[in-house]
Amino acid sequence: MFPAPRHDSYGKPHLMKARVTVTLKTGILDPQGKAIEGALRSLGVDGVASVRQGKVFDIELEGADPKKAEVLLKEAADRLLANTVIENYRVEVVG
Amino acid sequence: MFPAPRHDSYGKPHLMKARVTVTLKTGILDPQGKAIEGALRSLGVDGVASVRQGKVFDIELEGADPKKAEVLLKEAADRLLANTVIENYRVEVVG
Amino acid sequence: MKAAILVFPGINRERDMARTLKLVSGSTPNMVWHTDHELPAGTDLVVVPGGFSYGDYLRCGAIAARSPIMDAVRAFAAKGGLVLGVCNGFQILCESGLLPGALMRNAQLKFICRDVHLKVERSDTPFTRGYNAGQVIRVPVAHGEGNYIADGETIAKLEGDGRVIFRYASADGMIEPNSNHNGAINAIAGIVNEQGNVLGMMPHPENHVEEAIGRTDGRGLFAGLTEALGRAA
Amino acid sequence: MTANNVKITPALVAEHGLKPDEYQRILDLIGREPTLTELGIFSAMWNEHCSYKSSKVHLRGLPTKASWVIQGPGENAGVIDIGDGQACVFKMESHNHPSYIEPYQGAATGVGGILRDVFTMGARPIACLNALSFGAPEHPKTRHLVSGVVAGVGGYGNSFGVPTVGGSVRFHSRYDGNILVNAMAVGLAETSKIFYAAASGVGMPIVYLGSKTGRDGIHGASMASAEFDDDSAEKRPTVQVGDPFSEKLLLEACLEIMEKGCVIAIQDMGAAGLTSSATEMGAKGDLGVTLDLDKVPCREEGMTAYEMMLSESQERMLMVLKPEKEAEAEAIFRKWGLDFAVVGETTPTKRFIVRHKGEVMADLPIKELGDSAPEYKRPFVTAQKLPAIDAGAVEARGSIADALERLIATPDLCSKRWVWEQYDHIIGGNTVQRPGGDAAIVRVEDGPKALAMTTDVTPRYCEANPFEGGKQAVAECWRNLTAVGAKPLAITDNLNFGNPERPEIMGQFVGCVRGIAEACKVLDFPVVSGNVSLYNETNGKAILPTPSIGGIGLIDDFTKSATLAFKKADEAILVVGETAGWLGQSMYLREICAREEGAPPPVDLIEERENGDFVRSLILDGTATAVHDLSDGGLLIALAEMAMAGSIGAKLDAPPDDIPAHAYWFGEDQARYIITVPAAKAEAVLARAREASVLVTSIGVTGGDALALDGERAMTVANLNERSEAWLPAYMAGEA
Ligand SMILES: Nc1ncnc2c1ncn2[C@@H]1O[C@H](COP(=O)(O)OP(=O)(O)O)[C@@H](O)[C@H]1O
Ligand SMILES: [Mg+2]
Repeated sequence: MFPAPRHDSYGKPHLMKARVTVTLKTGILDPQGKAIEGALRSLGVDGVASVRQGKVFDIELEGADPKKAEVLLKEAADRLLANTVIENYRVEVVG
Repeated sequence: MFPAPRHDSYGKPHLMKARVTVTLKTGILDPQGKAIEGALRSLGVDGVASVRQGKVFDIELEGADPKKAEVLLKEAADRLLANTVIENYRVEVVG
Repeated sequence: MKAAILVFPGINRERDMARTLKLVSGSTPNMVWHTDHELPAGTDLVVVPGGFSYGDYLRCGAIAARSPIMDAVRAFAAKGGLVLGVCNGFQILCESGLLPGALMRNAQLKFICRDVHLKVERSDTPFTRGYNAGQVIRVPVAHGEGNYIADGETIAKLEGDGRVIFRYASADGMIEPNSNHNGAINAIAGIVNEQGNVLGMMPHPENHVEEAIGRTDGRGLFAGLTEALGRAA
Repeated sequence: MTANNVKITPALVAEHGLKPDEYQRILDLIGREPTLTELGIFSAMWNEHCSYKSSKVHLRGLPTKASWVIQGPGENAGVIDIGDGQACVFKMESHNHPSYIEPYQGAATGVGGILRDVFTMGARPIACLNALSFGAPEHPKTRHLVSGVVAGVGGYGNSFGVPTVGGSVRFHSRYDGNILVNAMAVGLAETSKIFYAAASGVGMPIVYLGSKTGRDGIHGASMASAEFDDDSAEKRPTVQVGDPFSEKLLLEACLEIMEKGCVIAIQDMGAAGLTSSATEMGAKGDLGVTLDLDKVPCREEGMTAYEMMLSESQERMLMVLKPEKEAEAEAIFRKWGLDFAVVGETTPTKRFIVRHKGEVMADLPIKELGDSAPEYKRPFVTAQKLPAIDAGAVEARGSIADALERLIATPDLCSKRWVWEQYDHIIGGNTVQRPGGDAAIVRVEDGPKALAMTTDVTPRYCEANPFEGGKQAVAECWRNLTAVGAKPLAITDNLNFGNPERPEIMGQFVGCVRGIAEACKVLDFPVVSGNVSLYNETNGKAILPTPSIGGIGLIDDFTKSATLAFKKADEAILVVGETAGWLGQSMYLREICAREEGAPPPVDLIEERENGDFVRSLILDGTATAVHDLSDGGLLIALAEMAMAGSIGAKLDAPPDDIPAHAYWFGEDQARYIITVPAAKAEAVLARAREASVLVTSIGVTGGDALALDGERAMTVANLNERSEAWLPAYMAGEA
């Protein structure tokens, strides 16, 4: 189904770590967040005004150029990780 | 299904923002991450060595004491947001 | 009818769909693998069936929507070819941009499998000519993420253009919250694209085509398509 | 450093769950101290789960043969002949402990495991069922466990694409710390294309298929000890996570290579993963096996031989391939995106040899690994028989109407719609009878043949009298299949008990198994597969003995099957079987009188058979218009269920004078059914019954919108329905 990875990722000297965070756009209803809000209240966790749920992707990348990595990750987010109809994303290269 | 919020959250003066990030523990299989890895490769997004998927919860809290908020969020994470058998979490109060 | 059923890894209602198409139209559909770049020659109906393509990982339908075969489907649709997406198929069509909007977690956050009633809003489409406008049909749903949403503008356009084809309703055709099991905006269960040749719907008409197995309310859709394509040919 | 040559201390042996005499057995068998990997292998093979060391001697007493049995216990699943060259392959298995630790993943991987057992044999799964036992509703963990387990069962089956058509759910405080998750899978194969685990031929490639190996489910006690690794965090026993997507691909790939004739033998990797699958294939084929662990696809870095041999990563298979088909098979697996690696070969030596990084990590006699496992005749005591409770001495509490309205809303008797609506029960387009009836019916391909299936057991009966309870579980299963018009063919049994080292628990086990054996013999209903789950107890408090029975029946023409819904007004309601008013261990006694007491109803197997055969004949000739078997809650509960299903009420005659009303309406006498027949046929049916020496009594007529009893307020069907449907959703929402 998927082509095999081009290289074995183990033992690579330069694996950069990055995180893509995907969140729902404002105004888009979030049934999960809503339900969690309610559940927290039922559990007696007080003071929660609102909850919105999103996703994070922790990604290891080959190479050592953070600039390049960012371009790559934006591409990944645009093309797959986020549904830009309803979601925003943010890319961070952590090191 | 859930009790209604105690107060209307809009117009409150002190809504703190916080983020709880929940990620899978090392060694726990992440079928989602695996599928995404493969999909990125098929799309020709090069250089991705591994992907692990997690969740973020963006939470608004009443009150103005970050210490208290942190305690509250830890409780929320332990009791509901994270499944501590397979997941780790991290709490940040952003302001 | 010369139907092509797309097969993605993890799809699981392709057999149900194939059996129904054969039963109602009499002709055996082609099963088309996701890595193919072309549809079989002469295809006049593309069906994106239900299931869990790629395990529904990431987002339902997201990974399948980016398969090679979907380029061929886009081209086919652009030329006016008929495309039907059911359940995961609907999700795939939204993710691939062939239909607007998105399908979120059910409002109750649970997977729900049960019979629901649908109000057929229009009968003047190739997909619904087997029904009367306003008719109520009973078909099953089986999904965890069927809660249709889109931005206000899109919804207004869908409604204004009469592109909402099916709505969750009560047995007597009332649109009311108790019958909207997944919380979809305006109780939307199925929509068409602007040209009217691409239909996406969450319920499974293909599972209600035999009296012996339950009911036959889903048959109208496939009978209508058979007739439409028969005439066109 | 290789972790293999660790000094084997008594503490390490104990951590592996091996008793000193069991370790001695190992020393005698191999004539030297085992390596660490070998110790791990023995612990995996000789634990209760894999070796059946406490139960084996008793399981031998189960009848396992019949002319229609193709494969009895001993393979991945049982196989029965259903005619026309078709076979039904099925088994039930528990995933109790993992589901308590992590309900969603525990239940999900339980379903995944049992599906694998079925398609390993060459069958395409056509249905799943499950039997779930939870703690008391008020226990603080129960809601969370119900929610997770149900979502997990659904999550796996729905995604894999098999309809989950039946099962059972119960609540009792005795499951508070030990829930039971029993999953059953049913598949369809051609009788000429069944695949088995026995390898054949020397020098044949052994192929690893499916997902990669990780450190999932490696128990090995608190193996974190720095003795063999500093990185203790990485050794933490981890929970298995299910990947239904990969399993669906594995199914399609396996069926494809079987179809292409590539396979000599195949075995799924379940409990004890690579260890038990490899040794089983070799041992059953009288061959040795050599594995080269360097070839095993791993998900994590630096996995040791010990870890690889004990990993319980899901969605994996081991296969012996026809060498000339290797390339073809590999291409098929690659097409499905799955791992495919030749990891070993068969040898003539009857040794099990494991190599890793150029070293021999284990070298053991392959047959003895399984065959020489300890076998215990554990001491057992038979509990004293409880006295039968005289119905006349049980005071009625409140009116009959009050009792019915309460009973219908109790956790055990209420509607389980909240559960089964989370399961896709229609995928496949063959579900003739959905959940909610006596047995589910799934059409075989395009019909008209169909299979009926159900799971049953009444744990409170088993505890009160294990032998009668064992009989009853089988009888009720047989009755449920009969009630839809099926001919019951065979069962799978999943025996869940407490600690077998306690003689009273062993007594329950032995009693239940003997009861099951007795019922299977008389009803001609052999056991073809099963599973034993012991040690279901916490702090000396054991679960109720719970031998879940999964049964399969055959229907020649599914259009002639019966359902329990009342069909029309003015039909005659008949009870088949004798109503004496047995209240001991009844739901009425427990729920209305708060007494869990007395002997359970005795089961007369001959009567079961005669009454059931009579009912089936009325279904098959089209006389019976609705059929329901009688079980928990007795006559009035069953009538209410028929009324609710059909939205039609009934007018019921007064009970006979010699039975107290509450005992008549709620007694749980066995071997009974309710049927309806058109009024005009009632006399003829009664005459037929007399001729067949079957007791049939007319008790009323259908019609109206309520159950109407003399001297009671009317119980409207709508109200009963509302009460029955309300409890579980309200409870799960935190409102009940
Ligand atoms: N209670 C039982 N009754 C009959 N057969 C049983 C029982 N328990 C286990 N078996 C049989 O013993 C064999 C081993 O069972 P098990 O270890 O659960 O298989 P697997 O390793 O395939 O999961 C199977 O063939 C099974 O059918
Ligand atoms: Mg097995």
